[in-house]
This record gives sequence, structure tokens and C-alpha cells, in this order.
Amino acid sequence: MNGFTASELNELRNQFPALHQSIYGKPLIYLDNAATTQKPQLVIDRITKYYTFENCNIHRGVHYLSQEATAAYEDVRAKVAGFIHAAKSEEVIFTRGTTESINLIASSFGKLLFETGDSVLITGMEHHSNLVPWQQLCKNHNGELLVAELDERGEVSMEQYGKLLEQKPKLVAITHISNALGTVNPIKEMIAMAHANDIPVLIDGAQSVAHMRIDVQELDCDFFVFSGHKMYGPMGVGVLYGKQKWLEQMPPWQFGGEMVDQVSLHETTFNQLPFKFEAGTPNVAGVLGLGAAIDFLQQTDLEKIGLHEMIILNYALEKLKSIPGIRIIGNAAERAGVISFVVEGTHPSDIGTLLDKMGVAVRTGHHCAQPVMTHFNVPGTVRASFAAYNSLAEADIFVEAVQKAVNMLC
Amino acid sequence: MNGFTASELNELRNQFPALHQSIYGKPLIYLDNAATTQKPQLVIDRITKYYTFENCNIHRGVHYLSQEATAAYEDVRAKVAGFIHAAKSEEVIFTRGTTESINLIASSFGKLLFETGDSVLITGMEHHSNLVPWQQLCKNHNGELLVAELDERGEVSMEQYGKLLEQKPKLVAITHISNALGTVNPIKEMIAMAHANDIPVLIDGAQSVAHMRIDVQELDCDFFVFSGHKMYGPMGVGVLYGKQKWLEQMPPWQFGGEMVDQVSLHETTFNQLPFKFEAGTPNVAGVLGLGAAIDFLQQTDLEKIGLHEMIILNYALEKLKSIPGIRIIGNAAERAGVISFVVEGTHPSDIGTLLDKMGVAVRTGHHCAQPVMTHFNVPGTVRASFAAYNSLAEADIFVEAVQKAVNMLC
Amino acid sequence: MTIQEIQEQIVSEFSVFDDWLDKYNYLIEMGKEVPRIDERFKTNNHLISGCQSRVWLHAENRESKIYFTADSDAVITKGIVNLLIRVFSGQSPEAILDADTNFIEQIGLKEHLSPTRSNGLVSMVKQMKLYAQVYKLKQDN
Amino acid sequence: MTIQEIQEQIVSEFSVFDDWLDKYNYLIEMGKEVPRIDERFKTNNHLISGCQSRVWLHAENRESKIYFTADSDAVITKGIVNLLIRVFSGQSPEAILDADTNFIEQIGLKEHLSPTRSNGLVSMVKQMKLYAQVYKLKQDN
Ligand SMILES: Cc1ncc(COP(=O)(O)O)c(C=O)c1O
Ligand SMILES: Cc1ncc(COP(=O)(O)O)c(C=O)c1O
Repeated sequence: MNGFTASELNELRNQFPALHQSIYGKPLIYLDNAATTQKPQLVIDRITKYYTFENCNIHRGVHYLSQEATAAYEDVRAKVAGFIHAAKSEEVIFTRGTTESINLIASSFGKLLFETGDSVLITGMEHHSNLVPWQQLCKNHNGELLVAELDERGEVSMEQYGKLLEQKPKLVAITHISNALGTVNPIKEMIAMAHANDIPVLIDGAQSVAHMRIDVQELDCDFFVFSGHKMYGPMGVGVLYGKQKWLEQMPPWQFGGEMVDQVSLHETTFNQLPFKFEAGTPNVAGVLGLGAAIDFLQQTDLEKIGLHEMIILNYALEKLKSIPGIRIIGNAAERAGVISFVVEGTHPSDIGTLLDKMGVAVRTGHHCAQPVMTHFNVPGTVRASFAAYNSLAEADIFVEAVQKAVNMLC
Repeated sequence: MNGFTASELNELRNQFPALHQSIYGKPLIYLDNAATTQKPQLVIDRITKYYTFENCNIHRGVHYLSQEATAAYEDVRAKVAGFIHAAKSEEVIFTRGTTESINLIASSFGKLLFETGDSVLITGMEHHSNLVPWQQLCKNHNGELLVAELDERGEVSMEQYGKLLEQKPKLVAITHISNALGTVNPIKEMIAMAHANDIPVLIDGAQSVAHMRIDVQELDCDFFVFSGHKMYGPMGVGVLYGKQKWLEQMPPWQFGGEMVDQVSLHETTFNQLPFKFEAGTPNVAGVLGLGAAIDFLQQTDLEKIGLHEMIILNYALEKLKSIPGIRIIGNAAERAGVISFVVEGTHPSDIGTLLDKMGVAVRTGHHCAQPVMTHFNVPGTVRASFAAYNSLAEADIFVEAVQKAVNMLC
Repeated sequence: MTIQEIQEQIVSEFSVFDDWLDKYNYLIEMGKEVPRIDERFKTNNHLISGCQSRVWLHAENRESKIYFTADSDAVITKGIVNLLIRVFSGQSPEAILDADTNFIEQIGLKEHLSPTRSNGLVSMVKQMKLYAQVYKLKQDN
Repeated sequence: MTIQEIQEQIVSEFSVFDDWLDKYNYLIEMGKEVPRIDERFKTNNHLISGCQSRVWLHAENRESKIYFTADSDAVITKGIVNLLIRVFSGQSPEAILDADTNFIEQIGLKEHLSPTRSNGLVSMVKQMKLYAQVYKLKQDN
């Protein structure tokens, strides 16, 4: 199987209005997809249609608009369940994004299971959103945050990971793909190892759902979380998948709205799954947009997208390596999505500024993964991240722009 | 001053595409505005424009789109501050909605100040979102939730409220306007009374911001919270206003993303206000849509909107009273926004179903205020709630529809 | 009559109305004639959750057939409950488990029983099928 | 020279470039010539927060004028810092407090200093003005 043909890619790009604009008079080359992807017309249209004709608060409404909106909202729940191959729709909770999903679990799962001295095991490549909540949870229980360290390529040592599991953390929380390094963790193996020690596992899928097929049952992860806006969907919507057995036991996190069953002034009983975890008016437009984003991914063929991106990433990577003084940060054998680098004698923000002037949007800085920067002893990196709509031609322009920036700066 | 003229109202209605549709072949009469309002074209367009041309993740990005989106996002923060007359932009925190704002405060303010036996004072008319979080907070501290009771008109007794303040709750949390009864609480007086006892006050403004001018400094409330979707803005965005002195002291709630300053594997320092409380990628499109909703309110003239709604509400109220067997639930001297009622010998859901068939969208049920239903000894009510775009003609059709439904059912 | 036949009968009864008003008037009439649940069964145990109005449902097994009785405090709800009881009561567990409820759609009351709706009537059908399931298991053992 | 005059001078220097490339090359050159902060002041105390690159700023008061020195690990940042120092260094606290930074916009570098941008150069201007404020207060007392 190959990536997209030129005409397929052209058609695909035509679905994204944001790509067809100029920045400082140069055509935009958008390589900040790990931060957020652009949105296909079908996602934008779904939101517009909702607000134009269907807008209504959902659940418990007897009138037409409310019933229709409720049905549409619950349909997306089923669609998400299908997309990640969850056993049941009720295992899909809508949140505001990955960060909120993780905070929900840290708070609620923490309440359920954590006692003094309990710990969580993470890796050294976690995004702050999958690091700080666990660090604080451990701190609150006088427990130690266990960290599987990275080697010089940006991979976790499986041996050390295995050893840390023996310390019996209450939860393992690891990213599927590192947003700072592009490392793809061998999560299936890591989950199996944790389960062999009876330890549940949370997977941060923020950087993977848009790039590869996810099957939570096959992975057998206990939790899987991701954001709509990084998978061609809207901002302000995300997903928390959890195995029913955990979600049933976990106490609710936020209170109010649809998540209750019976309320008196001094007692409350809570609603069943999934509503128990969805307090307040949900972001209905966001959820419908997420549904459209899944339609887009399925129509376009997620496997083909992954392959296409890999071709471009490898191409750009090879070309970049020829730039004198460049140092690629993260050289895992399995990688996807992003290339991070620094150039000797330059600061990432200088390169980012000059690339921007050439129409190339990359991210620079610590990518909300400061410990990764510390590990590699860099102040930050320049990060190019790829999506379905990027092309080899764009990779060429990007690499030339980096060369040009380096020439100016050195 | 008067309400809108016929041509003003016509022009206003033309800004709302959702109003110009038919339900079961009848023109839609949307009287479920307390649940969520329809959106003016300018709000819809703002969101579309953002996703079409400006979409980007904000903060820390050096490239053009990111800088522009960041500026637009922070501009809305300043706009919201102006809209509610906050002293500083940093006192405005973007959340997902009223419910999240309240939960944030319950958790963070709770951590800051609550000790064993501490209590919160609310009223008997609170929405579950401003009840259950406090009930649970009190429960967790073995404290008692103090409740200022309602009289038969649905008003709080100021005398009892004053007495309860003497029990020194750590916080007073009251709704500005009841979503179930329409009661407007004398919050300025209630805040002053609480402050005289050195007790901070949270105002749930979910039902007031779209109907009247809010000046948080004049009110001198410590917290003021509301949702975008009930003020012509998008779903998935809300506001938490807090006095700087509280927000500075309060610990962060959710962790991850922009809310940190320095992160190492075992220590984290947090960012300054307002970022400290905004974890994860924010709903940028939602925030920009909220900005457009404020533009709409300011262009249309909020005071005139309030007056116009009052005229329609009073008109409908008087006409409804002539229906035999009707019982208006909530007869406060000061009321706004909603009319709640039951009709002897009928169930609210039956009336709601029949109204729906006649194109009239009302809400039926407990309106997430079960204790109010218990107080008035009803299984629920039929609730009509009004917005800027409703007309006297719609009020007529609504009342006739109620009469017709009652005729069928009795 | 089989479930299918009863459903067809109901559809033909409703087909004479071309106005929603008459349809609902008929439904309201039907609501008044629902086979009443014995008062002692009107407990939380028999309450269907998720309804705006309260709905109580009881099932009994006689000679391998299931008989339902019910009540609700809302009359339109009771009308629909009555339709469901007419269709399902006195049928075998197998027949109940196999049956669909498309007739509700055919008579133009789809808004009350569409499967993704989060209302109580959907829970009610589930509950009826659950009773059938339980009786079937008992039979099989 | 007054702040206004220096700003005009800078604007005219930049006006000869009609290409962003030349503008940035010039900025990079300027970055190399920033009045260097004394190494002993390169501490967290002198760090400007909110920058992607680190920026240290120091101020001194001589004869009612304020003199700035600075450094950064990013050269373009240093270039802009240098422009700000040229404008503000050696001026009176009052003049610094009154001055605007529109010249940045005029030379087409607005993206680096627009007030609602959450970047560190904005904090840097704030910090310079804060120093001026503090010296002014000291003077007045
Ligand atoms: C008075 C009041 N408080 C709180 C809420 C909760 O608002 P949201 O669902 O937008 O979080 C509502 C909305 O129903 C309300 O009317
Ligand atoms: C690996 C990873 N985890 C978590 C997050 C946080 O996602 P969000 O900001 O959408 O909550 C991100 C996004 O930057 C990420 O890349």
C-alpha cells in the first residue's frame, strides 16, 4: 500500500479551507499539527448546521429540537465507541479534551484507590498533562512518582519499566506517541506487562488517534484519552474511554446538571454511566463536530493517512539531516507524527521566527514536556508535525527554509 | 423607555436563522431560552471564520496564526472583563460553563479554606449545579449545608438568611435569578449582609447575564459565574470571575498545558493568573464566539432587551392566569426570564408534548432544581422562558396552545 | 393474535386520523384504559427510570405467557404504555424478545420511541424485554 | 536625543529594507551588539518571564537617567531588545513612562510587540517601565 496519489492529496487538501491562504505573502505551510490540526469543511459545516438549525440543550427535553439534538449527540457517542472499538457506548465519556480526561481520572480514580504512599508510573516523555496530575496525586498521598527513563534515542527501557512495575504502582499512565519526540511506545507490550502485575493502564492517545487505528479492546488498556482538536475535530471536546468496571466504581468528579438522579437538599444519588461523569450542559456542537471528524477519518482511510504521513516524515527527516549542525531530538526506531530538532549555535525561537516569515508554521519551545528538554539538555526544540494533508513539496520547502534560517543565523 | 419596536424586533429576529423554521409544519416558537438561547448569525459566523482561516493552538506559538489566535483569545478576555465590569482581565477565567466554574471554586476554594465542620450557605432555589457541589463539599468536611428557605411565592426570607449568616458559613453561594421560578434575588443586599459577617459570596449568574447589566465591582461579589450558551454564545464555554485576592490564593484545580510555569519530574511551579486555572488547550472557537455574543448584546442594548422580555413575560403571565386550573409556580415580586406553571389534573410532560406538536418549545420537568419541586409539591412544571427575540404574538400563540392542550387533557 | 397482527391493527386504527390532534386525542383515550398495575406494586422497584413522568410496570407469567400491567402519572405516556401492553401482553417470552417496535414510527409517534432518545419509554421497552428474558431463562432451566 | 527622535531614527534605518529578509538580517546584526548585562546579573531575578528564549534585563540609575543592559540566548530577541534599549536607555523615568512602542509596528515587526500577544517582549517593555516607575518614586521621595 502507498500514500495518497497526487490527485487524492489534492482532493483532500481542497477539503481544508485554512490551507489555502498566505502568510506574509507566502503560501501557508502548516506543520504545527501536533498542536492542533486544521478542520475539514465537513466538520465546519456540521457545527454551522447545528447552530443554524438544530441548536438546543439536550436530555430531558420533550420538545422536537431537544429530542433531535439528544439523538444526534448520543449517535456520536456510539460512533466514537465504534471508532476506538470500545465494547460499549457507555464507556465513552465526553470531556473538554485530553487534559480534562486525565484530570478526571486522576481525581476520581485517585479517590477510589489511592492510599498513603501509593504511586503512579509514567515515562520520561510525558506531556505535562499526563505528568503534573500524577505528580500532584502522588504528592498528596506522600507517594513517589515512578518514572521510566529515556535513553539517548528517546525510548523507554523496557527492562527498567519492568523493574518499576515491581514497585506496584497503583496505575501506569503512558503516552502512546510522544508529542515532543515522535516516539511510538510499545504500548501493547507495556499494557500486558502492567496487567501481569495487576496494574491498570491509562494511555494518552492525544498524538495517536489521528494517525493510526485504535482498538482499545485489543490493546486491553483500562483508560484511553484524546482530544477532538488534534484529530481534525473542534476544540473544547475530548474523550475519556474507560473500562466499564472502573467507571462503575469510580465516584463522580464534577457535580450538577445531568449527572444526578435524585437530589434533595442534603442527599444526592447519581445517574448511571456515561452521564455520571458529564456534569453541566455539554458542548453539543463540539461533539457533533467530533462525529464529523470521525467521518472524515473513516472516509479518507486512517491507515492510508498514517502511511502517507510516514512517507513525508521520513523524507523530511533524511533531508534535514544534511543540514550542518542539526541535531535531531528523538531517534526512536518506531516514530510517528513529529520531528524535533535543534541547530548548533542557534536558538529554536530564532529558527521558528524566520520559518514563520517564510510561511512555514512550526512550533518551538518545550512542547509542554519540559523534562524531555532537560533530559536532552536543550532549551527547547523546533518541531515540525505532519497531518494527512501535508505533501512532499511542503517538506521540501520546509527543509529549504530551515537551511535558509540557519544560514542567516550562523 | 420601551421594548423593541416591531421593525426593531423584526430586524433582531432576522439575525437568528434557527427561528425561521417549522416544526411538524408549524412555525417554531422557541420558549426554552433558559436552557439555551439560539445564536445570532454573527456568533455562528465568528466560529466559522475561526475554523476556516484562523484555527490554531494558542499561547507559546511563535508563528503567525498562533499569535493572531492568541491575541483574539486574550481580546475576548478583556471584552468579558468590560462586559461584567471586572477590575482586571486577569480576574476572568474561561471555563466550560457555569457548572465547571462552580466545581472549580468548590474544589479550589474548598482546599484553600475549608476545615472540618465548615459549611456553605445556599438558597432553596438553587440549580443542581449550584447545590450538589456545595452539598458534597460540606459532606466531605462533615459540615452542614445551610439553606435559606423559600416562602410560598418562591422568595428567600431575608430574616432567615440573616440568621443563617450568623452560623458563619465559609461561603455564600446564591443564584442571581432562579431558572425554575424566575425569582430575582436581591443579591446586592445579600452580598452586603454576608460581607458584614466577613463571608465571601459566589453569584450564579447563568440566568442573569443575558437579561440585565452586571457590574461585579458594584455588586462587590467575590465570584460571578455564567455560561456562554445561555447568552447567545456557543456551548462549551463559560466564565468564572473571581476577585484577584481570592484567585491568587486559590490552588490550581486541573493540571497540564499552559497552567504551569516550571516543570520537573518531581516539582511543578504554576503560571500566574489567569492561566493558572486554564489547563489544557482551551476552546478558542468557543471563546471567540462568546466575544461575538457580547458584541451582539451590546449592539442590541442589554437594557432594552431586559425591558422587552419583561413586557412579554408579564403579558403572557396575565393571559395564562385566565386558564382554569392553572397554578403559577413562583410569584416573586421581582422576577425575570421564566414562567413556571402546572395545570390541575394534568402532568407537565403531557402539556409539553402537546405544545411541541403545536410548534411551541417549552421545557418540562424539574429544571435541575428538584428541591424546588419538592418545596412546591409538584412533580415538575412547564416552563416558558423568554429571550430578546420573542414577541407578543408568540406569547399569544403560546397561551392559546396551553389552553388547547388543557382542553384535550382535562 | 400475534404481535405482528396486533401492531397492524393499531396502525390501521391510527390510519383514520390525518391530524395529529385526533391522534393524540385517541392516545389520551387509550391512556385512560391502561391495564392498571395493582396498587401494591406501585413501588420504586417497579418504577421505570429516565421518564419525565413516573411509569410503573409489572409483569406476570401465566401458562408461558407474560402479562403486563402499568400506570403513569402522565396520560399521554399512559396511552403509549397501553399500546405497548396491547402488543406485548399475553405473548410468549420468545415472541416479545423478537419483536420490534416499528409500529410506533408507522403511526407517527416516532418521537416517543426512537432508540437513541434518552427518554423513559425506551427504557420501558427494554424493561419489558428484560422481563421476557428472565422468564425465558427460568423456563429453559 | 529624545525617545521620539531615536524611534524616528530607527524607523528610517529600517525603511531602506523592503524585504523582510534584509530586515531580519539587520535585526540579527543588532542582536550581536546589545549592551551586555554584567554576568553577575544573569540570575533568575533578572529573567523576564513569558519568553520562549531567556531574556535578562538590568537597569541602573545615573544622574536621573536610567541605563539598561540585557542579554538573551536567542539572537532575534536580542535584536529587538537592543532596539528597545537604544530607545529607552539614558532617558529619564518620566520619558520612559510616557513613551509608546509604536515604532516596532512602523518598522514592520509588530508581531513581536503587539500588546495582547502573550510573549515575553511585551513583558520586557512592562519591566522597563516598571523600573522607571520605581526610580521615579525614589526620586519623588
Ligand atoms: C441558575 C443556573 N445555574 C447553573 C446552570 C448550569 O449551567 P451549565 O449547564 O451551562 O453549566 C444553569 C443552567 O441550566 C442555571 O440555569
Ligand atoms: C501527548 C499529549 N498529551 C496531552 C495533550 C493535551 O491535550 P489538550 O491540550 O487537548 O488537553 C497533548 C497536546 O498537546 C499531547 O500532545
